[in-house]
Amino acid sequence: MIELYILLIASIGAGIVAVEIKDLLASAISLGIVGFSVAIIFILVQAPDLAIVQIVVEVLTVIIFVAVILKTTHIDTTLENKMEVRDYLTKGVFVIFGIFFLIFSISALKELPEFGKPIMKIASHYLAKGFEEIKAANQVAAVILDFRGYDTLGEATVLFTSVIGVLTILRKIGKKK
Amino acid sequence: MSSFELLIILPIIFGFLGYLVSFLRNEFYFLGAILNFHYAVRIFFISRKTEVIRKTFGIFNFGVDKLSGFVLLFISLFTLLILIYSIRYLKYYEKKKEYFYYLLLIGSISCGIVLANNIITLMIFWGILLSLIFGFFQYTTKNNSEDAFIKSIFILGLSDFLLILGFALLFVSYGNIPLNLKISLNNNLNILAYILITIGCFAKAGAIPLHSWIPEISKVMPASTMAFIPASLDKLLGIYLLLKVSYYLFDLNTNFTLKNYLMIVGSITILAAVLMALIQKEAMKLLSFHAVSQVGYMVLGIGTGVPIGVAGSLFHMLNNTLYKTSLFLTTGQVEFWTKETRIEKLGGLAVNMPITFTSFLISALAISGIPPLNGFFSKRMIYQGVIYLYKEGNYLFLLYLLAAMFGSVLTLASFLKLTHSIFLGDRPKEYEKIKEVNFSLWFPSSLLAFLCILFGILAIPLPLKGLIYPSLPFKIEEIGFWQPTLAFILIILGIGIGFVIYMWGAIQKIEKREIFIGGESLKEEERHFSGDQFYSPIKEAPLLSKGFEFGEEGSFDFYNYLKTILGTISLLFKKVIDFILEIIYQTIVYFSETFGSLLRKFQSGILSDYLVVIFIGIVIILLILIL
Amino acid sequence: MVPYLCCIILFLIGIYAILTKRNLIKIAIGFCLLEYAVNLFFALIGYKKDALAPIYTNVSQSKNFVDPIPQALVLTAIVIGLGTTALLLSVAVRIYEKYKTLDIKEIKRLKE
Amino acid sequence: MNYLPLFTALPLLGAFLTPLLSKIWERLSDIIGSIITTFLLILSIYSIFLLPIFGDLYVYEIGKWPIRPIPLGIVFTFDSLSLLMVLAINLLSFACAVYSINYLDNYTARWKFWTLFLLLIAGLNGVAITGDLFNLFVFIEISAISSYALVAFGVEKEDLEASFKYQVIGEVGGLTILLAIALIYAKTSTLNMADIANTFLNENKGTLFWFIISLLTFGFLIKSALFPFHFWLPDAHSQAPAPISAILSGIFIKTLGVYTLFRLIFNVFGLNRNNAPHYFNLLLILGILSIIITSFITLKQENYKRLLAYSTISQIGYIFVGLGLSNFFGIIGALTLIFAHALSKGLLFLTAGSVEREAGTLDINELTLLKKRMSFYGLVYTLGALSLAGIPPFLGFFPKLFLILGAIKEKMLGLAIILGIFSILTLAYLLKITNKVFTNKEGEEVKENSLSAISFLFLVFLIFIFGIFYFNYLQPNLINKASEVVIRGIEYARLVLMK
Repeated sequence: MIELYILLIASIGAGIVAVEIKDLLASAISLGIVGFSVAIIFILVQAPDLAIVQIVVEVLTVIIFVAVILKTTHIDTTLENKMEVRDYLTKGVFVIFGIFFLIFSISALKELPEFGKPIMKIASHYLAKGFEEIKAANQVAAVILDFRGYDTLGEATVLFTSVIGVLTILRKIGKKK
Repeated sequence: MSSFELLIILPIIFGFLGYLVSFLRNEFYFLGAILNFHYAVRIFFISRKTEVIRKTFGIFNFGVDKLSGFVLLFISLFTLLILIYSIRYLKYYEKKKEYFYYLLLIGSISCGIVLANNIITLMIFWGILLSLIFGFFQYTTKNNSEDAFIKSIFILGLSDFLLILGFALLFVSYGNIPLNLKISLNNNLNILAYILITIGCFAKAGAIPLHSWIPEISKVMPASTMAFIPASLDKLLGIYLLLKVSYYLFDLNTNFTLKNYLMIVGSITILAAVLMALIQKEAMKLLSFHAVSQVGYMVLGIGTGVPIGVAGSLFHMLNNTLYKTSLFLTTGQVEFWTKETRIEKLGGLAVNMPITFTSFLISALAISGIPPLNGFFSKRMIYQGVIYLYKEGNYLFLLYLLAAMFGSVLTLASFLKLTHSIFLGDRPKEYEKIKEVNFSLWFPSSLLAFLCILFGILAIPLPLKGLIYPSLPFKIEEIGFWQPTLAFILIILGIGIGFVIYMWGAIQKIEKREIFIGGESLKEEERHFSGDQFYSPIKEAPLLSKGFEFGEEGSFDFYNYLKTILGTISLLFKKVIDFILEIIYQTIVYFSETFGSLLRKFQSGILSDYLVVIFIGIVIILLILIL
Repeated sequence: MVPYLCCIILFLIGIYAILTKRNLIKIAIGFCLLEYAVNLFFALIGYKKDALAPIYTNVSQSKNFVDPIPQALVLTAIVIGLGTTALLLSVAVRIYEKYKTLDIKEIKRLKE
Repeated sequence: MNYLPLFTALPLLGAFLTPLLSKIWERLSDIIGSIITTFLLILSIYSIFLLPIFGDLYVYEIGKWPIRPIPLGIVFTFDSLSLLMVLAINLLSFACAVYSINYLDNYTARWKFWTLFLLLIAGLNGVAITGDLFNLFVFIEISAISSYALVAFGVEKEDLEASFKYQVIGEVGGLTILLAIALIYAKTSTLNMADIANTFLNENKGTLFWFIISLLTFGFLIKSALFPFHFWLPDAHSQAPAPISAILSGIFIKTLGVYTLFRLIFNVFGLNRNNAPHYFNLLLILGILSIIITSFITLKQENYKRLLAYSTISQIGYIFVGLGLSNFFGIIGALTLIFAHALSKGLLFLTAGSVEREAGTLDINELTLLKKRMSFYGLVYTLGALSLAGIPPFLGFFPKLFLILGAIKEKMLGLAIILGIFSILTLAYLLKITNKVFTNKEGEEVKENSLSAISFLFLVFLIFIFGIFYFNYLQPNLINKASEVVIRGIEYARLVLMK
């Protein structure tokens, strides 16, 4: 599984670049790198459906980012400003938060089942039943369309909501004078 | 439907009809009040005949005993009288439809309070009354008067909350109990509940240190509101509840300290408020301070725990509502024509308004405790109760007695001043053509003044044996009636001092000299002397040393010493009491000013600041929950 | 354990961007990183060593599959993430039109 | 009760239909919106009578996937606590929908409003009835995303700013919740809440357990805007259109923050004062802090809606005090307050909308100088304010009473006094508006709009009627049963899985 670790570290590195780089276009591209590494990780962990969706969504996300950056500005001018006391405070709080979060999550993650050995309490029933009852070859499709179909309705609704939301927000005039 | 529901519901329904139908408005309102009175009389007579009647509707439980029957009768009577009065008095008032509706609602809900027979019912009706009073105040304020309004809401709301908290304590430990269990005041929780409830009663009735809303609103409310809320209704309710809680729900005689607590509050109220009243220059405010001072007697009487004292205090409550309402109403009558309540601007109206003057004078004499008017009897009974404490070995009684008697003297003094400056003395020229007010205006106050005389002359057969004694849960022993007691002597002494002071004032008035201002002689009509300067030196004498200066001017006579001492005490009270009062209110204002503005800085508009606080929050949550 | 921890680190990078960056687009990028981190974490949970993707290729195949449920959930979560990112960015564009800046510290008309 | 999915399906249907039908005639969206909210209201009232027949718990298995022996599909669990929330949501959303019909004349793009409004309602109803953890998250996101868009509905400078800040903070909360759900799934390998509860029952409560609880608490406290996570609320709630402010303040934060926390903490994780005193003390302290601090801030507010928004935070503080006390009285107080605050704060925000329409401003100082009389709004506002401050006979009195009783029961007299004093302070700052905006005005009387009058009178009627019949009807039939659900705690799992 060495490639998994490489990809994880690559995505972390690309993430840092995306956050810290001054050119916003470059940072959107770095974000794309993170997204694609995530997609490849999905393939590595035997989730091809996820990888496909992730790639589609990633392309869309990058396109949206690029569109927004082109519409606004592509240099992060805020990085040029001098550090104020407030910024040091923010960084300090982040460091404190990060340390505690890491410590607690390490000790919490130890109590999880080991990586690569999921419990699969419900899932084993799905796998046992899935093919016979639903006649679906793809079990993920069976889950999203049948067992947990309501979530998929919710997913579609979220997408619909955000489309309407974006349309609402992009109106030029909201209030009648 | 029995009288119980009809008593409460009919005024609400007729009031609503009146609110809707404009051309029959006064008739509907009047009908509502009359019906309320009718059923109150019926319930009163029922309560005379039988022991206790109860009616239950769900969790609501109403009951009437002899005490509540009698209070109910008077609440309803006052609602009716003040409605009659205000229909004329507020004829040109803009928002009178709301005003009258609120008036009727308050009347009927107060009946509900008196009829309430368990904790929940009482709490709910008490709260409804609070909200109605807020509404009422909103519709009756004269002009933009935010401070007085907010302050009165604050004090009333806070104390009513404490009252409800007190009942809530009882609810937690005893459940929804009826109000006549005579729980003994031995454990701490009960004592706490009792104290919290008394705080509510004090604020309603207006005892120090929760009195200040009454003088405060007196500046901005019309006379009819003052006569209705602080003078009659809240006295009846506050003292009724105090009595009910002290001798029916709890048994005050089981706790010696609490008795003294009540008596101390009572004594301080008597003295401090009357001292404040002495230096007022505005008739309404002066009256409102007296309204506070008289509460002291009632609280003192209830605190004695002696049957005669408690009976006296109940009688005093009745008397006080009679004459104090009458005083507010007559002052309102004067204001109706003159549009003026500042004492210095008034004078000599006795000739113009004889009926008003007579009612005012009778009520003023009654409040000062002059025999044979009713105020004398009730105060005397309270004195007797206080003196009786001697037998129980409570030697503080002397202090209470002195406070009460001194208060009585000063009441007389201040009413001489008021009577003189409004109705006697020089009449300003512009008031020469003033006529007597309309029947519907003078009728209520005259009726009340008549009741003052009636209850004074026929005190024993009528009010005492008819109303007061049966209402109380103890057997009242008569302590000799015309015995020359210490009390009587002191009363005479009081009249004497009052008379001396009056004469002093009268001499000042007669003495007329030419006045030169800037070398010119003042015209006769500009030389208007008024009684308001009687006690003004008291106000100007903040400290004893300062008082001696006055003493020098007046060659160290007795009166000036008195003035100086009074000045010091009154200043002390003004400073200390006002300080205590304001301190809660001001602290919160201060906190919201400084602390609040500091906190508002946190809402800086910058997202990263918000996120910083939020992430500090999660770090704290993690630390608390995991470690 | 280590892959999980990498997800947590990615999560922290996202938090870092949201917390300390002043540019609206950087904040949106931070959100994307947060979403990736959580999605990745979810997907890793379902991974089973030496198992196949949960797709039947023939009937007699052995049933040693990875957990399909997290995959289904992540599918939903990815789409939800896209929706929120799009909405956030559209607001950012409008803010740029109105305020002529992307600096979050300049955008402080609402305070106290 | 197999109509249960309709609670979300009806508004979703409406939301999908609105864009299509409004192309024919724009006003059709008003009709769809109001008809659907009316139907939802009827359904939720009908459920009050139907639920006891099913033994106060109805489990709906979506797609007929059985819950026994192992919960394969998503289930809706509808018990008395959900009923209380659904009732509050639909009562308020009905009033707001009726109110919006005329109010929307001020805005463009009527159909977008209605679509988002119905999505918001669908999300809220879904949160209240779902019995599946991930489904809960999906519904939270639906309602949250539609609320982000609705806050910015006016697309003015301030609206966008408020919406952005709200989104950033809200999504941090949302993603934390998702992370916690992932951890829960990794640990239990199930998503059904009852099943999770059963699994956790037998586990020892180590770091992972508390880590999950902290993440969830963090997320839900952000959603419920408790101090110190409240910063987004004054901006978002004061900038949204009035009916949306009413829903956000009245029911949104309580469904997404408080109800979910109630459900997860008590029913799923089985915490109570005995086994986790520090957790409840934490909530109690945060509740007290939010009451105190926001009351002080509120006193100096000069903007009508901002003042109301801040007051919401302190009322949330009251709810959390009840949650933190977590004894019988405290829970009853908190649940009643959820209900009472929904109605009265909704009412107050709706009056704000009408005042803004008449006056064109919400600055209290400018409103003081306004030469218009709005006595009807004034009356309605004052009634709502009295209820909110806890003056009987209105509904708002009882929660305050029960919270005080709860504090006394826990022997915290100081807390009882704080609750009371700040309740009076609530009255003081709310009546500041009455005094400055509505009373003692000259000028012409504003003419009343019949539809908004209907929604005002509807809410006033509810506040009054529920107040009068609190002990006779509301408490025994709704609140007590809902509090039983909370107090029974982990018993919930057994009941759901037995159905």
